Amino acid sequence: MTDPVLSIRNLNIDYIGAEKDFHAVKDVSFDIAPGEFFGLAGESGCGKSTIAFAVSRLHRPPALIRKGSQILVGGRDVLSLTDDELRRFRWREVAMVFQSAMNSLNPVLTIETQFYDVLKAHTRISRAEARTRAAELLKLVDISPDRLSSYPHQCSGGMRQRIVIAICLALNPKLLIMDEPTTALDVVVQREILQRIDVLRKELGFSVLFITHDLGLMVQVSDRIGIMLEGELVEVNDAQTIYRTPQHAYTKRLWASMPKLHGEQIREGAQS
Amino acid sequence: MSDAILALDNVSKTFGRADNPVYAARSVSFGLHAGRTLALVGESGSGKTTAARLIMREYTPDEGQLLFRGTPLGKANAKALKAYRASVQMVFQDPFAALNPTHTIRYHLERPLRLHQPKLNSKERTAAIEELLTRVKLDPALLMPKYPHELSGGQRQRISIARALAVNPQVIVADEPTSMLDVSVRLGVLNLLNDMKAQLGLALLYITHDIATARYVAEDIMVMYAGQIVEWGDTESVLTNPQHPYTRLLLSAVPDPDRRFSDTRFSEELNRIEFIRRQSALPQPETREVTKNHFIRPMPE
Amino acid sequence: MTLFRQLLSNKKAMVGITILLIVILVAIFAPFLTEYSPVKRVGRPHQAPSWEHWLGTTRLGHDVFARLVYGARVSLAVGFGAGLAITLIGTVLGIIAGYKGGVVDEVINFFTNMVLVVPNLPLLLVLAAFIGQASPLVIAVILGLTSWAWGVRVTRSETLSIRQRDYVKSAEMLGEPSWRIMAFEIFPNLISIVGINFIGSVIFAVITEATLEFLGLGDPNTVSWGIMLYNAQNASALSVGAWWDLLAPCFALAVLGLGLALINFAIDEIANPRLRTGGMLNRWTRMVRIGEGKL
Amino acid sequence: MTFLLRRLAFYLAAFLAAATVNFFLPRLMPGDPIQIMFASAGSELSLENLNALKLTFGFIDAPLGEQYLRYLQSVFTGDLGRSIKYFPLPVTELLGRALVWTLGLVGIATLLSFCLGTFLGVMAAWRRGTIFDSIVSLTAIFSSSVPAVVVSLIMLFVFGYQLGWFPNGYAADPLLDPGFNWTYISSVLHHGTLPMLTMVIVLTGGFAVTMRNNMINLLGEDYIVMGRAKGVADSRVMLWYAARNALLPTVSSLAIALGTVLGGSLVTEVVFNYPGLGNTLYQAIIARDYPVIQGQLLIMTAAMLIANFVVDLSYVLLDPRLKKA
Amino acid sequence: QNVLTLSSEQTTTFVRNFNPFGQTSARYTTLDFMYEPLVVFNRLKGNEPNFRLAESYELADDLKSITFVLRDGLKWSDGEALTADDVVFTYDYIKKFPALDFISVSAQLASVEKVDDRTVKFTLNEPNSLIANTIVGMPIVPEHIWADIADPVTFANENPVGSGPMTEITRFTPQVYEQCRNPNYWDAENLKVDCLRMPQLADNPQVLAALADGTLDWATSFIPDIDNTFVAKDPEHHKYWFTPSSLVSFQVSQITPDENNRKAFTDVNFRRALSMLIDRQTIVDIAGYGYPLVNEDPASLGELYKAFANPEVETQFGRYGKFDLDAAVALLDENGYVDADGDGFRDNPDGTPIAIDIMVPNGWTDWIDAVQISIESLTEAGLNVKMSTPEAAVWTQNLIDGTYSMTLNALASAANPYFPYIRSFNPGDFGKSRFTAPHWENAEVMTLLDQYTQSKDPAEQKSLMDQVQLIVAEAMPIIPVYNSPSFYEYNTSRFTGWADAENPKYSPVVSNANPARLLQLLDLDPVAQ
Ligand SMILES: Nc1ncnc2c1ncn2[C@@H]1O[C@H](COP(=O)(O)OP(=O)(O)OP(=O)(O)O)[C@@H](O)[C@H]1O
Ligand SMILES: Nc1ncnc2c1ncn2[C@@H]1O[C@H](COP(=O)(O)OP(=O)(O)OP(=O)(O)O)[C@@H](O)[C@H]1O
Ligand SMILES: [Mg+2]
Ligand SMILES: [Mg+2]
Repeated sequence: MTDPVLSIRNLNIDYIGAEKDFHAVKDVSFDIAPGEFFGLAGESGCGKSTIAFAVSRLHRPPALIRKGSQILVGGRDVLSLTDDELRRFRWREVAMVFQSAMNSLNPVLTIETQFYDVLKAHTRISRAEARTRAAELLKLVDISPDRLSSYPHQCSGGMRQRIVIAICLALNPKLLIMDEPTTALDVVVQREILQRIDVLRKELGFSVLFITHDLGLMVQVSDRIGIMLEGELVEVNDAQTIYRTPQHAYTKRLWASMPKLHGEQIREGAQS
Repeated sequence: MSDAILALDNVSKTFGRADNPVYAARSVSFGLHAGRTLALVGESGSGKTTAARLIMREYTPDEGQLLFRGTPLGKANAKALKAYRASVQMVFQDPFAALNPTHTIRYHLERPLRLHQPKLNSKERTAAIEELLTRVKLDPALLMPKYPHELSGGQRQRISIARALAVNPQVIVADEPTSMLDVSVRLGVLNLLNDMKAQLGLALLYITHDIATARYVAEDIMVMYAGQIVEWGDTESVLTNPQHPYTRLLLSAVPDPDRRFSDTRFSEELNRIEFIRRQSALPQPETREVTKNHFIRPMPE
Repeated sequence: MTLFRQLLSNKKAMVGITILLIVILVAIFAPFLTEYSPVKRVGRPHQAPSWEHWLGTTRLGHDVFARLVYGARVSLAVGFGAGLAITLIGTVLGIIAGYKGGVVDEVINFFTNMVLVVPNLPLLLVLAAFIGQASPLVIAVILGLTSWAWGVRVTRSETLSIRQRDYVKSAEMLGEPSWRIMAFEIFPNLISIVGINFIGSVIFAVITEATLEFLGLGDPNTVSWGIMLYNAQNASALSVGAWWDLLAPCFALAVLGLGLALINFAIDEIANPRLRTGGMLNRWTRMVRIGEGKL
Repeated sequence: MTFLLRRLAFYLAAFLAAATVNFFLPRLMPGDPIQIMFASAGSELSLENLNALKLTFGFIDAPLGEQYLRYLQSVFTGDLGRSIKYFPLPVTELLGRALVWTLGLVGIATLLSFCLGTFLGVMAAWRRGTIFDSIVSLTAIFSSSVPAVVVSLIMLFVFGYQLGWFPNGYAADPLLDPGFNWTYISSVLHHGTLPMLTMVIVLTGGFAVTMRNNMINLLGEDYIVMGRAKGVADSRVMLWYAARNALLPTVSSLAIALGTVLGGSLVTEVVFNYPGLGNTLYQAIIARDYPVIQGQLLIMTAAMLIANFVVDLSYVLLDPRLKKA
Repeated sequence: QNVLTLSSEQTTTFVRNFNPFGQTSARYTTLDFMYEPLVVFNRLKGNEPNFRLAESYELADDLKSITFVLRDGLKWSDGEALTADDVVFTYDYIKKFPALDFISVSAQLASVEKVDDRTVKFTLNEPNSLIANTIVGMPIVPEHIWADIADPVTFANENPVGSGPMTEITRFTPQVYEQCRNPNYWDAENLKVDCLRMPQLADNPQVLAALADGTLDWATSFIPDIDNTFVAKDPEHHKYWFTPSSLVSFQVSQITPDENNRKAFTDVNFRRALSMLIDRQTIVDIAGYGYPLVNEDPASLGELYKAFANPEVETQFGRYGKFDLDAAVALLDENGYVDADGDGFRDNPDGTPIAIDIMVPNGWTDWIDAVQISIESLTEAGLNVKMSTPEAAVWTQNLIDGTYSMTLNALASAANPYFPYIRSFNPGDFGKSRFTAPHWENAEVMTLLDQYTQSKDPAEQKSLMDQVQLIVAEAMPIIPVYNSPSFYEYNTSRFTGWADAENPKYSPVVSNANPARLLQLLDLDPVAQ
């Protein structure tokens, strides 16, 4: 097995409160192999986004990554990067699609500028070159290059989502984090986008950290899955294994409360 | 559909300006029957919520009418309208937004009782509130003095249901009632709705884009696309034997852990979406019965 | 009530409330704080601060401290009176406009915008001049009648968003009368906005009253901070070196303004959790410094 | 475009309404303007002479409706009558002279304090919770809550009287000939410093608080986090992702803030005896120079309307979402 | 070329208006300096005439006409001759445009005729021994300029052609203007000042600042604590001299609408008590910074008209003009003004309540201070008194109509006590002028005043005036408080020859209400630099 793209060890993250701290992530460890599609599932508030933010070190006070935590990306210790290294590290190594794509594009800048911002921050590139590159990237996600001069509000939700993905791919990152990227979309568009990611992943070879609470979707798309409960990672395993033979009681309960579309309907699920 | 408590009869609703109309409902007809659940599924923006609002009389139909117990509601008098209000209630999608953060749970349940059963004295009213809370499987003593933010999402949604029940309705419209809830509590709320339907003989309209849950709660299902109901009928029949191209597309897009993702069939389906979009704008042919209690409105060729 | 409890646990609010309370107490217990009458000559003109006259005397020989403590009554009364009127009008119109919509909204909105574009202080100045001998009551009334527009605007826009909430819809569906929806469903959710509007209006009223009086449009019979400023200015207090005459009311106004502004800022923080900084940031900084962790 | 047209229509209506109020205001108030004029002048004019004078000042004894129409006509032709106190100076010219000073003072002060306040607000929000933030917020709260009167009086006391660094009034040394020479300009600057400083102190706090709060509200937005995640330089995220968006609500409130600015400038001008519009209004009120008062209110309203329109325009320019709509 | 810097007018901007008829709008250096009077009467020297454009005048024995003779060789500043025609033209002109007649002189004249090129005869409607004082107040304008002016009321006269010493405008900006020598001035040899410079100064503090730093040579401005703020800056050159001028007095309306107040106000004993309750010295010291002159004369003439005073007044009624709280209380008690209804305030003898509202115009702060000080002693004596401060216009109207209860009022100083008396008590002016605010009528006083104007004999005049004083002092319709000062500050470092307390040759006040300022200008000599 090759070295993992992402390796998290003993990750502890607190939200510091006025009197008491809130332990949002408790001693989480897992790896993501190159080219792997890793799913992270769990109820809302269990700390999924907190982990995702930590990987790019995007947290703001009062979040605190406790000492002893370790995050390695491509073997590099993310937690010991200086500000400038960190800036260069972001996006080049780890790119991220946020919870709702509707809001992750700056409303007052054109799509082109938002591409240019990334490219200029990390490479020496002229405006014209950036434009060409942006057009190429847009083509990857099936959007006409005319859109470059549009503002975000002029694009539909699905389009924006794809634009964000295109921006993510601008620097060929090793890892793409997708934090519930499709919650606001309907199933058809969601399916379309995930399918495209899957294809691109195979083409370009990046790994994906996919966060969702839609378990069905997760099992369907992921190679491996981690299940989280109240800040702890309770079970990590191969997608099919975890689906067919769940080990942890919580995982079992999750499956039990998921109505099925085909075949045998579940009987009286778990009551809350 | 003579025994329908509530029915939409050929209702249309268009938004926007004349040069750029949005057809939110196009000749929509369906009926809600006592003790049965009707699921309404479809992509976002297809007009599901519009249908619910038409029922709640938040919108007035451009065409067609709303039938309550067989009589058109268009020109109904105030008394009939009040009766209608008391008979049709709604459960909202966002359990937090549905409850006023400044009032206690008790207040939320007390108001409908005061309005619709003004004769109750305060003791009777308290008893009624307790009964409602017990019915939605919550502990009255614990919850009555609490404020919404002190409750979990599932609990809040139960309060919404209790409030809807407080006026003794015959019809409940639930617009994506569980989409904001966690997976593990989702089922509890669905079960509760099912119980209420069975115990109280309610007619339930269940709006969702999660077809799996629709299958779980509904006897009948309608698939909506671009303001039109394109396929409807017995749930099992529609889901196992989808006829309309859009229904098929929808079904194949639903995440299903039993099917592998790299299934290429979906890509082919996807290619049809453009076609469907184009076709749906054309004048529509007549409906066709597929099997008993399973209809589609076929695409124009 | 919760708002109040939250206020008590906010440091800025505590300082603000303390200042306000002190001013209120001073106003109430004015006769016990000074032996002098605020309208009688009790010393020679422009005596510097001394043991006998803590803040010196005015040109007329009135005790500055006595006038200051009695003057607090007027400032507070006008501030809170006019603030109440401004808030009341603003809130009622704002909720009605936002909730009713349609023509009612158009009309209210038109007037609101109009009042907003007419410069307020110059208009007040002209009104006060035309009315003449504007007593604090008159000032409070014209303030109330001309300064509600801002309140309408914020209340309206907030109402517009609350109106869309499902709980308002469900109240409508239950058949609640619209006045009840406005009063019991919408209004309680506006408390913090109304609170900010109220305190803001009080600040505005206190400042404006003092300004109008300073400009000589007040009633000279009044004992108030604005009149004190006016008298001091007229007595050329600065050029004859009687700084206490002018600076005493200046500082009183500044302190009251600060107290109210702190309360306002705190309400803002309470209403909008994102703005809260509180103790957690201090703790956070400390923990980072001792190496407990990092971002 | 429709957005701007609608606003334009509103401004026209608002202006008409303001003009109407302006017309009726002095007519509803007690006292005869001419009488007042000469009462304060202490002269002993006979009634007949008074009436003759009244006519020359344009106080016509026509029915109210006719007076109103004539008034509107003259307003829209830009004729605001003649000042009584500074007879026979046309009101427009009198106000024109004052306007220069006010525009200079208010314009520069507003611009300065807007930039400074916005900058401080942005920095404070960005360094949320630091000592810098606490200092900025507290100072801002304080400065925005202290009346302009108090600030100007204290400035006058400290810098004008105690330290004697700046003159106590007026816009320039009256003995100098106005002109584009250094002596005159330095005199203008010297005289303008205190009023300017006062206004900047009074205004900056408000802008800073608004901007800080807007920024903080925005900092949690996904597009800002994404800006940071993209590895874009911090300064660019702060300015182009956060501040640029936070500016939008600030700009829309700027127009309303202008009312406060005008009020603040009025007081400041009076205290420092600065010959601007505010002081002119104040003098006119004291002398009951009705034509000037009326013209002044009208001009101030018009200025507010124009400012609002400019703000609307810039809002449309700043917010691409409004461009198409 | 020497320049005298003066400030006679406080304004925020200068407007180029030198219309001598424009009382409120013309620059204050227009009268006297540009348009020389026929005669300047010196009030400080018993109205001694200083002949200017006129070399003499002659009052007819029947007092029904007066003839002025102009000097020989008078010229307008543009070189045209100044003749009797110009005088006649001026009077015709103000008849044609009544708005120009700011001193209401036309009404008193039957006709104005040219006798010869240098002589003009004014025929009067009524005999009047004092008419010369009035006539000289009207400026004479050049016919060759003004005849063509269509609307003289609004005419700004930007480039004046005048007869006075300073007619040439050499510089004019809103901030400063300069006015220089008339090249054709008849009395040029007495004129040592070349130019006047008027900087724009907006208020007292600014004038003070300019005075203190030595910029101003001549000013008229209220200055607080003048010895410290001005004189101390340069004791050798910074000087001032305040002379008494207009009378400020308390007045009560004899026709006040409130019936109960009227009962008290029409009782002379009540008025005397009021007068004795006014602490004039404190008012002068505090409200007036010690500058005004206390006026305790029951006949209200005081220091200003000292030359005319009847000593009988002081011996008989003098005590009523002096502050004496105990005596006032005793007088009130004695006359039945006691608290009848137990509310703590004195009532009328018949038990009806008295409630006095002292009305002062809004913003007249020294008066407001004076009233507040008075209220203290009035209240102490048990009277129910408060103050109201309406708009000046409202106040004026109330005074004219007599619909106030009590007020402070001011009456401009004049050359002769006849003027304050006639202005205050003439029933013909009731309802027309605020000076008749008391609405006090006395037929005997009117007859005596009438005879006064018709007498040419100084002895007879004196006896008439003595009688009037006694009647007024006995009735006390007006409660004098003080004579306000005329402010006069000057700087001797650049010019000398100033009038002062040691040499009170005339009133040197530079305000436009004092024609004698012309005399002061002509007496100034530049200090050799
Ligand atoms: N700034 C913050 N301050 C304090 N607590 C926070 C903060 N941000 C998040 N939390 C808490 O941390 C926990 C984990 O939050 P996180 O956003 O990681 O959850 P999540 O699993 O992504 O949930 P979701 O599915 O709703 O996005 C939550 O309980 C949340 O309340
Ligand atoms: N008040 C309205 N004004 C204008 N257009 C509207 C209005 N309400 C709905 N629409 C439009 O009508 C269409 C149907 O909307 P509707 O809310 O019924 O969809 P939906 O199926 O409920 O979608 P979702 O699943 O997102 O809730 C949409 O295109 C929507 O934009
Ligand atoms: Mg999350
Ligand atoms: Mg009594």
